Amino acid sequence: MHESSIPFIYNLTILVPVLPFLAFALIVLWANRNKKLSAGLAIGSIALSWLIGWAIAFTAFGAHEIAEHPFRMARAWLPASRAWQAFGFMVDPLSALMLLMVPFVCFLIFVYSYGYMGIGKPISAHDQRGWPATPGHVDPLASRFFAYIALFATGMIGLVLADNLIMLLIFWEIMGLCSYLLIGFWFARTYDDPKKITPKEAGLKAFLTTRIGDTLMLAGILLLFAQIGSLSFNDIFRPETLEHLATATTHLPLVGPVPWATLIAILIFCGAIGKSAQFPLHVWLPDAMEGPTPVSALIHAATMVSAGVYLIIRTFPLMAAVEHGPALQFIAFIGAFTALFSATIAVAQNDIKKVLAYSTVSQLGFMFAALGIGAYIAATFHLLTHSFFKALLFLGSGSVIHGMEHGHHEGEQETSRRGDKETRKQGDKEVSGGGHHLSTHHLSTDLPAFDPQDMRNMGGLFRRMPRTAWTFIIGGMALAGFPIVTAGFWSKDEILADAWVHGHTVIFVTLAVAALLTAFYTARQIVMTFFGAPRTPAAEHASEHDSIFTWMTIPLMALSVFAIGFGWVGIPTTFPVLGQWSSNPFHHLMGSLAEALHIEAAELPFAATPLLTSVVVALGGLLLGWLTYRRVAQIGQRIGDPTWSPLQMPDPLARPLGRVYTVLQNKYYFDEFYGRVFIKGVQRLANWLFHFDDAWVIDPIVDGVGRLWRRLSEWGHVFDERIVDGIVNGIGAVTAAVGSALRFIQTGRAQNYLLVGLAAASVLLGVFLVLPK
Amino acid sequence: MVPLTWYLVLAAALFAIGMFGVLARKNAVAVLMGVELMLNAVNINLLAFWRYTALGELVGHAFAVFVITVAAAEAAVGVALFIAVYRQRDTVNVEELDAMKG
Amino acid sequence: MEQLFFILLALLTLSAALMVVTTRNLLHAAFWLILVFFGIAGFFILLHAEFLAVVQVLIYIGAISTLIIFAIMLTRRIMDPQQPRFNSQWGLVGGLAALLFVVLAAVTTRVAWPTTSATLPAEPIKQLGADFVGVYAVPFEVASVLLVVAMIGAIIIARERG
Amino acid sequence: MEYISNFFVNLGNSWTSLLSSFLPPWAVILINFIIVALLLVLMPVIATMTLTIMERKIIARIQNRIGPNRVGPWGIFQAIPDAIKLLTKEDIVPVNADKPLFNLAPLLIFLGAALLWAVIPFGRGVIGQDLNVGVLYLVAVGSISTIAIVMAGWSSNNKFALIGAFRIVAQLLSYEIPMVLAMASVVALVGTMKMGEIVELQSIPFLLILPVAFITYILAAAAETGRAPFDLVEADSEIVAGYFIEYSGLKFGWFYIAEYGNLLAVSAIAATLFLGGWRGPFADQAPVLGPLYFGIKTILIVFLLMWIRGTWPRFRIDQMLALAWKVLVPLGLFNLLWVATMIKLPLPVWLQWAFILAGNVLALLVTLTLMGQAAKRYAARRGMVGTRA
Repeated sequence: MHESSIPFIYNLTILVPVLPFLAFALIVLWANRNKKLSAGLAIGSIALSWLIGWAIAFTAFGAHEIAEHPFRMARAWLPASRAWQAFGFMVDPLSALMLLMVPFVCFLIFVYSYGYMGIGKPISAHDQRGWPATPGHVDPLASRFFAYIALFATGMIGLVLADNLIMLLIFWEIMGLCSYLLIGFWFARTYDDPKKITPKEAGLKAFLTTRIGDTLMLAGILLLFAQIGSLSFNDIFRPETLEHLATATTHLPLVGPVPWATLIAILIFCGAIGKSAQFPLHVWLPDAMEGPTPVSALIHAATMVSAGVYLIIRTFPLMAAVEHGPALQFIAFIGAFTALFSATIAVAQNDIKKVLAYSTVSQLGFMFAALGIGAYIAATFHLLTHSFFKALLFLGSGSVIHGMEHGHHEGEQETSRRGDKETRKQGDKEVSGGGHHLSTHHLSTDLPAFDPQDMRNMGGLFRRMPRTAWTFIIGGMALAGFPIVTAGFWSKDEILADAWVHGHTVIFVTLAVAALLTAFYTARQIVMTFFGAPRTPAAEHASEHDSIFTWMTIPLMALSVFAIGFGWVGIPTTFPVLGQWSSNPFHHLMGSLAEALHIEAAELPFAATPLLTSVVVALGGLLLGWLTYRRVAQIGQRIGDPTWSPLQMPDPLARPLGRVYTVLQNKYYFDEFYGRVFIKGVQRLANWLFHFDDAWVIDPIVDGVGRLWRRLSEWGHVFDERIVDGIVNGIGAVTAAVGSALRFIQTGRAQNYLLVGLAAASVLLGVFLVLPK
Repeated sequence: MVPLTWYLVLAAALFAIGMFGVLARKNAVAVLMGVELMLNAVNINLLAFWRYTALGELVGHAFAVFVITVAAAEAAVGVALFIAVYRQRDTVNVEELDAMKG
Repeated sequence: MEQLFFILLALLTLSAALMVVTTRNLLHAAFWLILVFFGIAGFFILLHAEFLAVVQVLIYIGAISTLIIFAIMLTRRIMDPQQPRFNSQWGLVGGLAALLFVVLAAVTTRVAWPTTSATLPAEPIKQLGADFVGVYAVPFEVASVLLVVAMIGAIIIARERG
Repeated sequence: MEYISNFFVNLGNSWTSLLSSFLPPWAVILINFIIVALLLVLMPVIATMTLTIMERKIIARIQNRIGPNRVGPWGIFQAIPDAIKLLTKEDIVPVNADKPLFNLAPLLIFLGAALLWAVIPFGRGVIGQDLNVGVLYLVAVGSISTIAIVMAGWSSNNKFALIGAFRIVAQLLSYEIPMVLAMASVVALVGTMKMGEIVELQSIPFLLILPVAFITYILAAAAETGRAPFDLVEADSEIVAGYFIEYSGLKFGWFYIAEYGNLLAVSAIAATLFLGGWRGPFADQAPVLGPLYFGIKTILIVFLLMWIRGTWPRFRIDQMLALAWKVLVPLGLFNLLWVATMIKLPLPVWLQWAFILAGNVLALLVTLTLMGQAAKRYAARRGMVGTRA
């Protein structure tokens, strides 16, 4: 691209990540006292970023040569051996597509957060820092929240714009930090159930788990740097570099010779496993639900987890450097396995956010599987569509939870208004204890605490919260892949088609089953949440009429538009009937990038089998789910029965699946397994080492050494007094004598010193004159 | 026309005299005067060399200006130091200023 | 004519310089020093460096000498004319200084210095001014910083604390 | 007629050719040098003879007196008996004086006053030596009188003399800076330090372009010459004439002459730098008019300085230094920067000059406003007359 033909808007690229960072800095350093101002700063900055980001993205879509010649702005800043790492940003079709999604979704999430954090509401006197606020009150740390999410947005935007792996890693780690801070945002929160993980622990868990992947990824990056001496994408993706990496091998113990490309690719993919919560590092993500709901949306939809997928898409040429090599197979295996594996877990979860969390893990698995089989464009497409509808679902679930909390609050007040002591006691029992904000007279004894996130406590919310319900259902349909209309259908279908056409039957079947399960648990979730009769007073009193819901539902509506409409940019031209109106711009755009990077990504011929499969699994799964949970939904609230709780209600799947259900409900006991094997193991090792140290080895040695030394020192004392002292004194005396002898030189008079200097200079000059040249 | 060596010998003489002043006088102010003499000797050399060997460019001029600048700074700081020392020790006799004596 | 003038001026300057380092009365030494400065300004004129001659008068006589005289006046209580002029090492120093002069003179007279055929620049001052903001911009700025630092430092050092 | 119209230059030329007819060239140069030197040395003397009577008359007028009125018509020959009186007075040297310096000081101060005239153009071609560092030369020579005064103050072995010397060092060094800045803005404007060329290039008097520089220069000049209101150096009521308290007779006369010589010299410099020197109507056609115009302008400045002396009370030392460092130096710096910036603008010359004038006027207004406010605050703090309660 010639210098002069670069559109001006590209020069603003730097602003897109910097603006949220500025907001972060301003909030932290200056605006944090004023919650409204902080929120305004964050939202304003991200809105600007969004506008600039879209301007850049649409400019890029219009210019096809950008795939061949990405726009780069770089400044050398970090010297590393002979090369300088550039502080650089880049715009190419992939970055542009991500720019289309990331700042926009971030913006919507920020707006949503404005409502979610209750900005503009009064501060409650009972609220503690680090606890969720009482409904109808502002969170005491709302400013901090906006600072964190602004920094988070910086991380993600910077990541998608980074033009080298170092920059990418920096922003990657910024996000890691922010996810830690945000998951543990309600750091003071504790639960009655000691088994339940607290936000603080969840944050730590997320941080440490992803760290495993990050460390391996760093190792991969360092190996890459050692091999080719540069980390710029521009340099890495040169065909000759990739060729070199694919052919040069290293000898690994046990494995034998391995091409560098494979090793590096797998190591980098490990980073993605951690960040995108793939098996076996998936355990942190469901627990990350302890964070505030906008955080869940940020982490699970627009940003952090998709960063892993983005990383693999970005470095795809490296992954595919060895044709059908073990790296891709590994990715495909991990992805497909995770997709199925976590879909099964999702089926048995009752927490509305946990279902979505596992669903996210599963969908990310879809994307990895697609990448593993070479469906580069399909994976990107699914990444984007998934971001929209999963953000929608998370934000919707947040809205539901808020509605439930409001309802709980209302119900409580109504109960106390009744004034009947007896009823009140019952009411107490029924609803008390769940709210952390609950005051002293609500003490729960025999029933578990009320959980506004538990789907069993909901039901019938459709009438109470129509806006949330409609948008949530749209998101759910997109997730399930409801045919033709929704975005999820098109992207998922493309992955399946790709797997089918290229003959990856195992992957195809696995993903199809996972898709079926996806539709099933989506139906389950929607039915249990929105249909039927309310099962608790909280659900009965839930509402979305508070002013904060205005802030919260508008982003939902905006996102639901995209959850449907975004799929239409990727309708294959070969699709029957619809294909003739579609130009498939998405494929066109990513295809140009793939071409520039020499990735094979031709448009697929139409195949009926995958289409039929995806229609069948989507509709079938939804139907099955509805049929199974229809009856559960009908069970209404039993007012006046103190012993009844919807939590006692058995799941319809529990009996037919038997033990399997329990296993699923306990997430295959992975947490326990890790706890036993790794954590307990480490603890036991540490304990043993402690004992080893204390009782058997070190202490006796220390004692023995001590005794020996005592003896030695008694002897040494004598030696000291006689000989050492004599020597020391002797040396002292000699030094003093020499010192006083030499003392007269040190007159302290500058002129004497100068004289010496003059004499020396004269002598030197004389020597210089006398000596032959 | 005066030969260049005349200037050089003159400057050498001035330099030697100034150095004598620096090394032999007791009063600090006199020492400072000796330093000024030495700096002036240098300036004579600089300009003489400019005049006789490098007339085209003004290196000698520039250097002499810098020397004068440094001399001014040195005199200012030096005099300030003398006054401070005088206030403290009631003397500016450099022989008595031997706090560094070993 | 010019040589005669040079010799007279040199005699005047050198004898004044000798007076500077030998006079018992410091204030007289300072005024002898002024005479030396005038002599040197004269040499500068002989060397066709009028600008520096004037600068010499302005800075050395106008500023530095004034400062020195000030210092002498401010410390005049110890200016006892009965005190010895020199420290104990003066004999040695005198010998060495004479030796240094001889050596330097011997060196400088033996070297065949290259000569230039260039003519005097038409506008030396203009060129010097341009050089100071061109070729010598950095040294010039450093010198100005030095002056500022020296000024502030001198004020702080000499200020009466109270 | 032709001869008359450029009289001074033609006179010089005929004199030179006359001498050349019977003397070798070096002798001609030598004789001419001596004559010019004598003329220049005479300038302070002439100044003293004329300006004393003028000053006494003007001050008397301001103070509502008559002034000298005995010798000659309206007393204009008063200077002659005064001179005779000085010459016949006893020459006293204090016992503990530093004799060589005591005797040298009056000569030196007179030398300083006389040397100034070497570069002042009286008319086109009527100039001692048009040095290419003329303006700088003026400043440099000015510093000689500092030395002379210190010498006088010190050698007199009198505490009033010493205090006077101390004061004058502070005063002269302080006011040298605004004076140099004012001169430098003129130099920056014309791009040369030759006095002759400055006049040649002064198509309109620089007073009309650089009023701030002119005012600064006049104030600094008054201070440099130690005249009221900056006469702390001699402040009769405080230190009884300061540095020349011990001088009498002819030696005192030298100081006297130097003072008036300096007064005339700074006025001549001001006339040269700011009033167009010898330029005037028809001066180009008849250069003989040049010295006349020059003289008139110089006398006007002298009158201005006398007027200031006659009407302003004396400053206190801190006020005087504050005026230099807090008002004149910043103003001068700004002025110099402004001129330097403006002449680099790609504009026609008249527009540049207009901008410079505008900047000057603005700077002057701002300074006066700030000074007025400061004065009001000061007066209010001291509860002085004229402040509103």
